[in-house]
Amino acid sequence: MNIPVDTILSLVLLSILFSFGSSRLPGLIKVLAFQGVIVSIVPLVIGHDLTTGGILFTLATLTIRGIVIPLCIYLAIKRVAIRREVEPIVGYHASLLAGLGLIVAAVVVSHRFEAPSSSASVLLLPTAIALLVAGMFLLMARRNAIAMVLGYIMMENGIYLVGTTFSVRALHIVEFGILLDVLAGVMIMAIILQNIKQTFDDVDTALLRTLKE
Amino acid sequence: MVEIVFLAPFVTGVIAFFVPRSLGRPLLVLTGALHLLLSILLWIRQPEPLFKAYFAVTPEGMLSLLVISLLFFLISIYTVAYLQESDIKAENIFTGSMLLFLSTMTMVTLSDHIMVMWIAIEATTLASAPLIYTHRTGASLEATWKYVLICSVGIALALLGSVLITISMDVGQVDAPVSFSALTSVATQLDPLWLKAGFAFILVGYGTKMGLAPMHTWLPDAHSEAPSPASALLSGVLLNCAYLGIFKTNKIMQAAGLGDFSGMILMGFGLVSILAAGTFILKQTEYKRLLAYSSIENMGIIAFGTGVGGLGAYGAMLCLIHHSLIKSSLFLTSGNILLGYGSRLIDKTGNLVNLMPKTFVAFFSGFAAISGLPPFGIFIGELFVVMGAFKAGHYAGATVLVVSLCVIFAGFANQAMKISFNSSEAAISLKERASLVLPQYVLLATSLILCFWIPDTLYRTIMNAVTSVTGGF
Amino acid sequence: MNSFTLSMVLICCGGLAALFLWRQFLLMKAVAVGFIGIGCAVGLTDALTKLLHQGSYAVSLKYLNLFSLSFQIDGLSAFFLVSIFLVSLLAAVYSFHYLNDSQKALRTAVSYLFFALLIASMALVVTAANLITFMLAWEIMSLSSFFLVIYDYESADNRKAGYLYFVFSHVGAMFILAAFGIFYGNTGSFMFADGNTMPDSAKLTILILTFIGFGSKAGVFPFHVWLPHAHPAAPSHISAVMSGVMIKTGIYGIVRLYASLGLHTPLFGEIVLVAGMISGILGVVYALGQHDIKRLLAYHSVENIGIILIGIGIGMLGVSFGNPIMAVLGFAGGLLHVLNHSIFKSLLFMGAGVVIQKTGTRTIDMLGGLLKNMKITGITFLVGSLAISGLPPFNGFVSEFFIYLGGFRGAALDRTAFVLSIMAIVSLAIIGGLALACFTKVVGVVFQGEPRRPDVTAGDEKGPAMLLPMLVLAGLCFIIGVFPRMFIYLALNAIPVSGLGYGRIPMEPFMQITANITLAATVFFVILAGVVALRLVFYKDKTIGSAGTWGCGFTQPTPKMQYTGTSYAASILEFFRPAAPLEEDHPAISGRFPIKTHYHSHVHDIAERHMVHVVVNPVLWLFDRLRWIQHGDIHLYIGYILLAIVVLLFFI
Amino acid sequence: MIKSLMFWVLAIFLAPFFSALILKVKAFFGGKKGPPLLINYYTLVKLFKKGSVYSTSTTFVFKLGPMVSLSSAVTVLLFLPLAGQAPVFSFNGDLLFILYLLGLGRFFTIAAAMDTASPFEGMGAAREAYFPIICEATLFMILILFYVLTGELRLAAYFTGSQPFGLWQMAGSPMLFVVIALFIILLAENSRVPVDDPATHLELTMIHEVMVLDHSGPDFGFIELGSFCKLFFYASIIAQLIMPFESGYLALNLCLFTAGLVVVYLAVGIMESVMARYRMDRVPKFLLTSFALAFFATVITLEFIK
Repeated sequence: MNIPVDTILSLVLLSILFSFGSSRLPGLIKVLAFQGVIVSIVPLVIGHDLTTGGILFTLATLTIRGIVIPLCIYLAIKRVAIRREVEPIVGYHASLLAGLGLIVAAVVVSHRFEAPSSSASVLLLPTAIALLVAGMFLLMARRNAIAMVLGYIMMENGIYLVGTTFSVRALHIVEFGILLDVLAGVMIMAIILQNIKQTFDDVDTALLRTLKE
Repeated sequence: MVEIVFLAPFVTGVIAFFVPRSLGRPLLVLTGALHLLLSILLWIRQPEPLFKAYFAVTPEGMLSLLVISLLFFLISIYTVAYLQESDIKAENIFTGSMLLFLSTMTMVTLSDHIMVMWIAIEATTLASAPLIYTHRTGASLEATWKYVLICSVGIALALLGSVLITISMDVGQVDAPVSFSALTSVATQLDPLWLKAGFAFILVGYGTKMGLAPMHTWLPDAHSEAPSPASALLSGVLLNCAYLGIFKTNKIMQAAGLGDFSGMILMGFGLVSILAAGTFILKQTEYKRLLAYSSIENMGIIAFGTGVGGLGAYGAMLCLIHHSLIKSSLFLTSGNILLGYGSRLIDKTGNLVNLMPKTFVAFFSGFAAISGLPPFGIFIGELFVVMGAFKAGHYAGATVLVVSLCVIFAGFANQAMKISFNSSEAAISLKERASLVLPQYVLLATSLILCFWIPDTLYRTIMNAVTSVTGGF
Repeated sequence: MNSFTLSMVLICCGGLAALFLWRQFLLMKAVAVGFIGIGCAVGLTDALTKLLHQGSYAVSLKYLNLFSLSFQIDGLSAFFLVSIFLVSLLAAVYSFHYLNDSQKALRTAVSYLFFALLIASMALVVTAANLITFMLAWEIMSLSSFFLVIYDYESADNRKAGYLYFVFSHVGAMFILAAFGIFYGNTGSFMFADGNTMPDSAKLTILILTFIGFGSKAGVFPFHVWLPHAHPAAPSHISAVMSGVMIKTGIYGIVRLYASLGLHTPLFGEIVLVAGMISGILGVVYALGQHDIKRLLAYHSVENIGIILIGIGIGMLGVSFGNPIMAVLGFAGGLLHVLNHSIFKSLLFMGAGVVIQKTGTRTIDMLGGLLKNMKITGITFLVGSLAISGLPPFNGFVSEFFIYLGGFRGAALDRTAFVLSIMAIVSLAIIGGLALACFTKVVGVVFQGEPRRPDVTAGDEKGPAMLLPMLVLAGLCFIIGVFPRMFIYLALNAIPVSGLGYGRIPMEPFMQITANITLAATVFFVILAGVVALRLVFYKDKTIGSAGTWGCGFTQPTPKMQYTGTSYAASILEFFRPAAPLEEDHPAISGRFPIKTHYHSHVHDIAERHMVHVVVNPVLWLFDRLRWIQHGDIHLYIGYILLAIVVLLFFI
Repeated sequence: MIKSLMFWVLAIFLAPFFSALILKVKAFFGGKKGPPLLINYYTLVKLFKKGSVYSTSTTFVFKLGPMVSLSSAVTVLLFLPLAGQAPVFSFNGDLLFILYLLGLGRFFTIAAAMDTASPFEGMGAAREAYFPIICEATLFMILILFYVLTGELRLAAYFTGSQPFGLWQMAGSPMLFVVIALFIILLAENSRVPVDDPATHLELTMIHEVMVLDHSGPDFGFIELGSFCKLFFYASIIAQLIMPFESGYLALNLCLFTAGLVVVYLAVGIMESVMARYRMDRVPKFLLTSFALAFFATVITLEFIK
């Protein structure tokens, strides 16, 4: 039992619930930023490879995940003055219940896999899975395009959690490439968001249902 | 010095963003030619890469690379003519993204490190997104949005899958570079549970990109909204790149003795894709979407063949090559039709045989080729896939395959005949310049020749690629 | 280069040359016809020699570094080659004057290209010795014939016909492909020759699957739906080739598979026999109901395929019940009927082509009295009709005679064979009678009596290139009918390879049969000559008057009052109504001053009806139900991805 | 051989005589004196003396019809054994040839009828094309029976040789059905009452007679002679079935045979006198009964044999 890690991870789980509950975009973004920061410091706390390179990389991650990405999305909102609701398909209370449910489910599922470095923490794998599924949940349950992008970011956080902490042999250059990819992805999504806003002067994806069959 | 092959188009691509169209178009063609030259050199010399940890020259990679550069060269020639006919705002972005797209795809074919492969494939998504949004319409925007989001989500899962595979190394206490080649050699020591999980995620992830149902949903929108040269690239090459990732992972599974598991899953997804394609081909109203769904169908056949293994895998490889050649030619042809009739609806077209005879030849032989009729290569590919399936004893699967092939043919033939022979009042302004039809002819001719004679080196390369998944014919 | 390859090369050259020369219409036609004709002639002589001096000739090319395209000409192949090259040769000659619309020069050139491809691929189909080669040739054959069917794509009917044909041939090919897959899966070899090394269950499955596949090409009921649409659509010389020989490749496939698998269970023979009877009878019944002369002929192809299958089925039963003579009689009859049908059916289609070209209509009931201006066409058509009705002294009778003899042999066997043989014999008799009725209708309505429409008459029958082939074919009908010895010999040479395991067949008894036929025919001719002489004597210096037909007291007869083909066939169709539902559109006359009324009748093909109701609609319905999965909502799409993952995780 | 040829000639010449019997019987039933027994010869001679008038609609087929039908009928007689005497020609399967040769004759009769462009003749032609289909089926059924019994497909084999009675021995009572079936066919094929009434005067109701309306002179003579021969052919088959006796002596056989013939012709005559013609749409049912009889006979017998 590794107190600091588990406290941090439980914070992450909490952030999931917050994100499900929050009805306003700025709040959601703040939650995501917070989540990004925590997720990126986990490796340090678990504390394998405390090399300079590792630390540098962690800082880079922290800046990108915790600051750059949320910031650029926040700016995107500012720029195009989008209405601030996340326009839920599934209501907030239902979402919260679903969040609790999927956390439990994640714990159950994680028991099927015996994690190699479960020495690090028992909560690690469940949290990762929970983040992943929660991200997809946001993607499915929010009509607002920006909320969907945020869901995608949450997924990425989950994967990052799995990656950096489980696999020992992470080459930083490679991970950095991944990070850049994610960043570029979010950038492009932000651009598309602005275009959507200009074209439909709304980011409600209900408008994006013309192409079918 | 392998890396130059994808660095060169990267550089020119970046340049292309900042040059006027007068320079951009020749740059496109020149890069295409240069790339073709480089990859042929690569084929002959088989040099060592600089960063061995990340890149390697594998037979399957070489195959895809050759196909890519041939296609891109021809498509670039067509593109120039196409751009003259149609007006595209911000053409430099289009050209630049084409080149970047090329470079990222080349990177996919050469990458050997799992993560690098992932980076490259994600990069292809980002590079091709602007291509789909070229027309700046609401529909194209929607298509782009779906493309980027769905593919990103899918590929995120692929990333997770790659991570899981590295975990399987940790669990199995294997110490080897995280590259496909290395993993294949030590596959037996990997922990099967995590490996399976990894394969599952990678299949779904790259499968999203490859257009396997039910993750195919972005494909028809993107292909129909993108300008035809881009669609040709997407359908002819991008799907192969995604398939490459699955293929290599499947190699690991085979080596790890989990071939049955992966084969079953591949066959399942293959059949589902074929059925899904059939569903929408039957009553399709737009010809570009029709072609897109037919790509899904062919990807399904390829996945099925790979899952079958043996003769089936060989057939799948043939299908892969020929599908790239033929489908890209079909998309270029659809570009002509769009320029001629000015509508993507099948009902608005008709009497192609008289109005655009040259295009008709390309179109109808393309249709015959894609539906597996000789003398084009997909025929032999499908033949081998079916026979291999029966050889491997997958009677049920093969039956479903054959039946759905019948249905799809019925649907496709109906639409193709409407376009070609139905009476139409449309007035065609387009003049069929050589550069608007020759690329298609060359592609079809290549497929025709490859149906009867495969150069020995090519054959050996295919065999090397397949042998790992081959239980002997 | 052996002469077979030479003929292939010549034929293909003809096709390509046409494409390059299309600007000079006449030259193009001459060159194409010349090359194709010479090629066919070379191939014909080659096949004949190979058939006469038995022995198999094999050649194999390397294919895709790993496989091989191998060809083999044994008795069976040679026999089919004979009819293929013969008919194609004459059809090529015929086409020279038939395709005379210089407005469509390019289209004509293209049609010559595909015509050449069709001939070549047919020849390759019957010589293919392994699965890959066979599929390759088979598909090329379907594709090229498809292009020939939609030669006149301007009319929607022809487009529909082409589509039907395209789909049917592809689906059939898929059945064959599946069967070949099982073949390869069980033997691990692509060669037909290795067929007998697999379990009987697999063999039976293969035989049945291929029977469906080949049957859909040959036009076996109920897979014949495409045939009556496609054959009228194509130009007549193409119809002649398609109906005369192309559909026979299906028969070849059945026999070849039977031979290579060597599975002698009675079941398959029974299936073939029953299928033969059904297509035979229904084919001719539907033919009776047709108003379009080419559709009528097309349905007769279904009927004759039925007769051929009856013959082959009797042969198969003979094999499986260990009765060599019955087997040989059945196979010989069936194979000879393949040749005969290819001769008289192409003759009839050519005749119909001349009629259509000169009168501009295909509707039987609009024609009449053509014999007066079209002597040669009329006489040759009459000969063809007699032959297809199986009447002596023409060739149709010979093959049916052999089949009958085989059938009677079977009637002497025990239960199943006995019952089936009885059915076979009786259905053959019925088919013969119906065919006679049908062709008396065609000859009587089209060529005899008075023109039913003043505007639809034939001025002349110019075009020697069209008349010559018909004369040749008519001559062949007669020669085979009177002197069948040679041709039975050919058929017997084709049999031994069909896996009967009898080795060399003693010729003498069968030659005796042919001698009898010759004898009977000669006797008949002697007596006919006597009667003719008698007639001459009686009419010696007598007054020969001439007047209008006696109207039985009716004073104002008009040509419109003649008996039409529809009414001619009505009573017979009434007898078969359950199998051939008749739909009539005839508003009753009412009121004091009745308006002009009309009568349209259409005989429905139950196979076509049920194909739509049982196969097509359910499939469409099923797939329509599934279309919602792609309904444009991205949230759902992401749901699919999650779903896929979850489902997969269960398999881990 | 020579004897057989003589028999053949005899048959041709006697055929008209027997047909006259029918007329006599009808006259008798009608309480009339009736025409002389040689009436048919007078008619033929008269016809052969005349010239002809041809319709302008007709072609050479019209002239060909009578000749072909006559020669087919005459040729058929060549294969027919008479009074236990071997026929001129006989080979395995000659019965098939015979049936199809009669078919040839029918084809040309129909063609000649269609040649005249007369609606009535077309009507007759349609019927002539329709009814024999069922008759052929019946005949082939009977043929199967005979073949399985004797193992022979030669007409001669059934009625000549030491055992003409063989059929009855082997088949027994079912042979009665065969005889009846054959009789029905005789009526249909030779267009007698109740299938067709040669004496009627309403063209709408005719089959054979209406088809030859336009023929005149020697052509018509040929047709008449041909139909006499045809009738004679069927009649003699039935006659040899009902009189299956083979005494060693030719004269005796001849008498028996003639007696049989007379019986058959009388039966036809009586039939014509006591029955009315069926409505056209009833005829197929009538013919189907013959088929049923033959089928029944065949199956029964073969079941007993096997």
